[in-house]
Amino acid sequence: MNSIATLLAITCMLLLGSSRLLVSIRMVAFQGILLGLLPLFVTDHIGVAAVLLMLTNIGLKSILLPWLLTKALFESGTRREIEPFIGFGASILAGVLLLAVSGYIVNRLQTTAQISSPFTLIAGFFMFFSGLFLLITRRKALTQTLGFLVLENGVFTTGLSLGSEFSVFVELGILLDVFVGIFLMGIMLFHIDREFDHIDADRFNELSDLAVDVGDSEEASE
Amino acid sequence: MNTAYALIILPVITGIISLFISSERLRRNLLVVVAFVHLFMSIMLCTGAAGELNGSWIGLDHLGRLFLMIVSLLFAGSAIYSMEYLDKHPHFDGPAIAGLRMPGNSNAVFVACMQLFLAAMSLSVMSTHLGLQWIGIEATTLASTPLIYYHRNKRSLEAAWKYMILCSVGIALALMGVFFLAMAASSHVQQFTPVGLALFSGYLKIEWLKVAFIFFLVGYGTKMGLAPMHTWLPDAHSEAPSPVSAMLSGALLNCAFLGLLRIYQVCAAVPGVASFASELLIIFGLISLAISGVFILRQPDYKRMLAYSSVEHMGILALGVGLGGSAIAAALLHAVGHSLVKSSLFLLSGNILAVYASKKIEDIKGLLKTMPVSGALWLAGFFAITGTPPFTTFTSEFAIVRVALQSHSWTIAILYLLFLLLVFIGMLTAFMHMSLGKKGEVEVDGSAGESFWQVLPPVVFLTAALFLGLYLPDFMRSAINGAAVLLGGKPL
Amino acid sequence: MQQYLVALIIIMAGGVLAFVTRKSRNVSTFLGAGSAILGALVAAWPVARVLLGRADLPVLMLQFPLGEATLKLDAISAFFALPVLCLLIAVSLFSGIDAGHDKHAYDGWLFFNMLSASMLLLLVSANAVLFLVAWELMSVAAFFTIAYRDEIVSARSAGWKYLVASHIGTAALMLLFAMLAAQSAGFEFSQFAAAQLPSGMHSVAFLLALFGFGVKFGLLPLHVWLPDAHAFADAPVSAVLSGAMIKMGFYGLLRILMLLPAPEAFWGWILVVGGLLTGIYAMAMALAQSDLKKVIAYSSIENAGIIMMGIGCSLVAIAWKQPFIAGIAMIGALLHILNHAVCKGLIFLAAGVVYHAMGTRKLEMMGGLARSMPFTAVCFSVAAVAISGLPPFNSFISEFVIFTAGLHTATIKEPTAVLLAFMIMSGLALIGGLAVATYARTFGLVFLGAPRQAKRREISDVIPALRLPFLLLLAAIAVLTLASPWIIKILQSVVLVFMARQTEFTAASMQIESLQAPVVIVVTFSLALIVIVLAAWQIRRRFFSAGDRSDRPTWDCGYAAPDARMQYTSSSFSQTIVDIFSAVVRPYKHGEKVSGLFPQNASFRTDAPDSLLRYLFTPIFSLVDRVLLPLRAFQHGRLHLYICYVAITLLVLLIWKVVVI
Amino acid sequence: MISLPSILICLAMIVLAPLFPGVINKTKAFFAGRQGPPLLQLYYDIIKMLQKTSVYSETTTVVTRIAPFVILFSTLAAALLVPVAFRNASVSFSGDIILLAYLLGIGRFFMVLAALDTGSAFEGMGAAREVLYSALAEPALFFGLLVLINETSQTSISAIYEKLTVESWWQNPATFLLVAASWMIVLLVENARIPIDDPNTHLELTMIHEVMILDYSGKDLALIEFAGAVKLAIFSSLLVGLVLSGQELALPAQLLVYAAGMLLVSIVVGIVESTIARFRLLHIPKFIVGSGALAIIALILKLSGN
Repeated sequence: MNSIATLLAITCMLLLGSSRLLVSIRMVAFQGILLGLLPLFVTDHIGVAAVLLMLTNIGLKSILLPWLLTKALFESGTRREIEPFIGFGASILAGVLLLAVSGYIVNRLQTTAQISSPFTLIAGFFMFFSGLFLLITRRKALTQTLGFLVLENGVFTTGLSLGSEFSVFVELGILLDVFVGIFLMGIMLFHIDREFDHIDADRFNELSDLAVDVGDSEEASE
Repeated sequence: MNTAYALIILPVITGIISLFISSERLRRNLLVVVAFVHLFMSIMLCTGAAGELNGSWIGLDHLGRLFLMIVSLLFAGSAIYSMEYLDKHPHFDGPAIAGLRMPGNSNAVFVACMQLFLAAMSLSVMSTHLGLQWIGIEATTLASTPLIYYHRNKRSLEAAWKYMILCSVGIALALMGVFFLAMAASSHVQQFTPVGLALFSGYLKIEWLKVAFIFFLVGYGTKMGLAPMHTWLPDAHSEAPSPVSAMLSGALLNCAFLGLLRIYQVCAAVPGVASFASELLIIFGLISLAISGVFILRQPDYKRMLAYSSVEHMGILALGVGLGGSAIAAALLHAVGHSLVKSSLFLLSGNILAVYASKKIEDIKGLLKTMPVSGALWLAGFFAITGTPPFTTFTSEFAIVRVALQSHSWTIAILYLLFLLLVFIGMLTAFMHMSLGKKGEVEVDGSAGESFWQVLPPVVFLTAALFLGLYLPDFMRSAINGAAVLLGGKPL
Repeated sequence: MQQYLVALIIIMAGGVLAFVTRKSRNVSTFLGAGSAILGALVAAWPVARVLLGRADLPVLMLQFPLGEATLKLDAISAFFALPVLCLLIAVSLFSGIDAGHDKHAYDGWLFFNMLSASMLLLLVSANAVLFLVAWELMSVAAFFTIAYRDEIVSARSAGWKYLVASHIGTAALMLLFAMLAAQSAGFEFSQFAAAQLPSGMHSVAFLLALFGFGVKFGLLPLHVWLPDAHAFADAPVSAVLSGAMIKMGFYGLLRILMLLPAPEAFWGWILVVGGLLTGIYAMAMALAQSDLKKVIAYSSIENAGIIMMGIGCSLVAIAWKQPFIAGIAMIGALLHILNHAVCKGLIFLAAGVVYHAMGTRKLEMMGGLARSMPFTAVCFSVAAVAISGLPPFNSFISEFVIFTAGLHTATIKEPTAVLLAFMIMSGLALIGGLAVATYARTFGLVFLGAPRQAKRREISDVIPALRLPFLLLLAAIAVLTLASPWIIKILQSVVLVFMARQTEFTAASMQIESLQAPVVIVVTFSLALIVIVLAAWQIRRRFFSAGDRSDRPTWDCGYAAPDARMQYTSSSFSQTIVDIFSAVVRPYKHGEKVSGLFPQNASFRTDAPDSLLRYLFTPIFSLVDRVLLPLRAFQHGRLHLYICYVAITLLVLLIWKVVVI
Repeated sequence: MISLPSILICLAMIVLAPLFPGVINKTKAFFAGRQGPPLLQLYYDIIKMLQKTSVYSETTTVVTRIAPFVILFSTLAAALLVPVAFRNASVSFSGDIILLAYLLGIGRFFMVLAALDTGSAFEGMGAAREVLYSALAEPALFFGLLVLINETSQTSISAIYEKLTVESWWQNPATFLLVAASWMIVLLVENARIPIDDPNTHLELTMIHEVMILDYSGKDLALIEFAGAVKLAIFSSLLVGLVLSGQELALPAQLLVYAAGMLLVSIVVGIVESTIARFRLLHIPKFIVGSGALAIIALILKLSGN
């Protein structure tokens, strides 16, 4: 299962490094599959519920969502992430740094409590961080969606590796929420593309409080 | 018990149904009917007519009661209001929207999402299991995003996108927090509920609990609109249709607040962590107050101003809870008062927007002359929201100052009053400019925004706020005090 | 007590009904004014009984969200109810009748009655929460009465200024009451009195109270809202604001002092010095004003200054264990509160009549009104003489009492005592002298001389019915003058109630009798002066006026064609004095210098905005503005950075709270 | 409280009041080496004017008519409050001097109103100056009073003078000299004498008191002039009471000393008027404030004394 964790980490690295959106989507899809498989390794006893969970997970995260996003991608006609706030090389370096940080954190945590699978936990943290990183540094709304998905995966992985498992009911609910969230984002991508005919999230700044009218100030300073 | 489930299931079903209803009229009536059925049932629940319930999944303690009542009541108000609101096609500001008519189905989406929204909020309020609560709160985000995007224009889309992303990220953090909490809870803990955790507070791992609390604070804090994570709030509240803004500000923020309270409930039970949590809450409360003060001063857009005032009041809530003691009860009372007043203000802003077709404060003059009822309510709402006696907001704010001084933290009290003053001056300037004065050069007919159904909810809410300021009914007193005790505070 | 509450309800209900029926002007006027008068009369009975010590009314409890609230009418409350009721009757009568025949008259009954009712409620509330509720109701109602003519920008900005100022004050009061409540079991005043504050806290409490209430009674520099508010509000409103609402500030201060233990000496000193500065500053400003109602408004501040000096002197005397001085100083202050209320009501109503007749408040445009409106002129002159603290009218008596306190302080062979006496006497003398100048100027320029502008319309005196309220107030002045020895006796009991907690003074130790005798003589002199002068004048008119003629122009040193516009104007009259105070009063001078043998026709006008507003508050506000504006960049609309905020917050918290543990 | 003999003496003082301006003029004439007007000139004027009819300006109102009486009677009432001939004043009580000052004040108030009533530029000018100077002079009077009160710990002017003895002068002469000086200045100010004001200049622009009554004539003018004389007498006898002390003398001796004192004051005023030139208007306020300063110095001396 450590191999899975490693793979997860590598996908994140590639995500950070890749400029082509299609590749990124594929990566995320692949992550979905890995994530679906992960529970089987974490929990020793595999019930029907677990399998069910796994199937839905894979189904949603690695088939449905990627398909939707790809569609949105082609709709918008953008192929690659152009000049992110932090370049790809730098991003990979940052990724390495984040990996180190996650490692450090897990190291500290181990002092307070025994952790079933520290390696996965590291991967989880790393995915979490790199998701945040993508959200912050990438211009395209699509990439942000991906970033969010990675973030969620990270949280999920962390949850798994902390061994904090709730009943299937809750797990399913969480999964559903995430799915619908991403789905909505996908839908909105279409709308964004239609309204703005671009999907550059950083060009959304019509709503801000930079503009101030000086009208009232007279009354105030009277 | 079944009533409780019904509260959640019913809106979901009707919501999905209303997607497929072709008749506009029927759909809206359904909305109102559902709203009132929901209100009726929740009253039954809260008065205990439907029996006490404290399951490990769904339950209703004093906190839940309080917030469920708020949600249900506000929803009923907004539902009534939206009946007419959906009829109007207010031509909105900005060229992007000129001559835009909403596609017919958007109303269906609106109605459906409203009901799903209600369901989600009810879930988040009534779920005792923290994971379940997380699901509920995330669901509220999902259900409300289409509502914010109701107007189908650039601005609303941008607002919706920001809302979606930021809140999702926040919520993800909260989920992280849930996992950490689960980690903190050792195997002794049978049920993953605040009470269950508090029972075994001795066994909780303090380190993990603290980390969990931080994640909850940042996560649910984002959703609740605590500065500096509040940035989505003004956009969403100002772009959403008014009944939705009312719900967002009046009910949704409270749901997120409740999420925070639940973890605080756990922390309060653990000696070392309680002070830690309180400190953080106080800090964030003060930051929110300061930020809102900065942005309310010279704010050109009145809906944004109201949004920032929501940030301010969330700050007050956090501060009150952080101060502990009877301030917790005061904060809860304040939550009620704020919901009533703020929702009515947002509804009124809808009326104004419908008449003046502008969100700019400077475009609006002489409300009292053009639309007497709304204008008067608008001013009354101003005095209520700034905590002027005898409105209930004053009672809570005053009680909070008292507690602050009881714990000899003069700096907190003085800063608190200073920021309130800042907010007051900012809002006063705006509200005076809007309400008083001549009609203004643009000729408008106020009757457009003055229909009975659009004035009724604000009237009711503001009257309630006034009444609560003068007299606190026993069931509310008991609910608030009970909730306060749950959170380790003293009764009012 | 119930009766008192009934009065409140009557007034409030009347206001609401008047608002409901505002479509039909007469009905609403009748309801509003009628209810106000009726309520005042109903409330007068319990007030009188308490004041005369006939009855100790039972307290009344009210259920509040923060515990029970007590309603209690004690001597202090009853005393402060007097100006309110007196003005309420006269003013409602005035504006009721006025609104009857003049459709421009004030008719905002809802807020007028709300203002009155809330003041009466304030007086009986013995609970912090209830007190604040009443206080804010009063402030808000006052705001609406001030901004009643809200289509006028200046009225709006006056309202804005007022509400901001009053809210700042309220913030201080919230802090004060919260502090007291924090130390005691609940929000009841009785509990406050029982509470044990740390010693330093008392002074903090006093200072907070001084600040909070000072905003209302116009303590320098918190008075800045006052001139505009009084100037731009309608005359009846200004009468009530200046006559009654300002006094509520003093009531609050005294009430708080009653809750605290024996005052420190320096509290009194602060009040004395503050009063001195306030009074002199206000008079200097008043002389520079060219707006009739602003002059009167500033004179309100000046009188507040005198009252402050009285109270301050009394506090110092309490600290020095000087029962007699403490007693008479406080009596003088209270008496002055009453006198000023009545005179201010009268003069504001008269000013309102003038304003309505002339259509302007500019002194420069008035003159010679005594011919066209003799009755108003008489009322105004009486009020003017009274307010400037001259015999033979009531305000002189109260000032005389405070003076006496000063004299007696001087007999103490202590440098500090002499200093106190010095401040009080020089202050009263200087303020009095300036007041004489102010009111001589005002009355002279408005009513005397020749009209300064060509008559735009036919100016007529008040209609006969409208004389009634004026006569009422004149009667009140007469009563306050003649009955003052007796009133002083009553006030002594009030003062004893006030000092009951802090001191062990008794009526015996206060020996007020030694004050009464002089007052009797003063009253006699005043009465005699009035009678003799009038008699002599009549005799002269009847028997010795043969051959008198009044058909010649004023002697203008040989100048052939004197003209009304050559008269001394208000600004030129006050210039000599204003120049002395040029340090504080900075009038704007617009206009070009006249030069050359045959100068072109030049224009000149001055106006004096409040210096403290100009040089203190405006800079502060704009500074805050300038500091805060850049911070708005925080909300720049870039989603990435918003997420960054969240991430950073999270990291900071984790590092601060977890890693560093 | 009320003493009949003092009333009689007071009446005498009032009747003789017009004499003192005569004395002043004689003194000035002496210094100018002229013969000067007769001693009783003011009496002649008053009597003559009383027989004449009055002419009022057409702009004037009843204020002009009534003002002379207010001025006269308030001054007379004030006269009842001053100690005469080292005895208690006709009416004496705690704080009587306050009433005295304010009675003069009401008179001044009406004179100013009367001036404004004529609507003339000059009289308004005079009025403006009058109110300013008196507003400044009144505190100076009270400062001196404070010294005396603190010395004698009495609050009625009569009682103060009763306690005030030669010994107290000897104890701290500087103090009392300063007070006397400051009151002297107050006297000059209140009675519109040189160097403050020039009763008989020709240029209305420079006048203060005289210009205010420019439009008065006949009987009214007579009353005002008389009131002016009485006012002078009042202040003189205040000074006399302060400087000389004859409480222990017998009544005739008291009367003699008192009369001498009054004459002396008038002569001093005359000397001042004939030696000092009239100040420029700008300097007058400083001068008056200076008189207050003298009293304050006296006060400080006094306090450092005990």
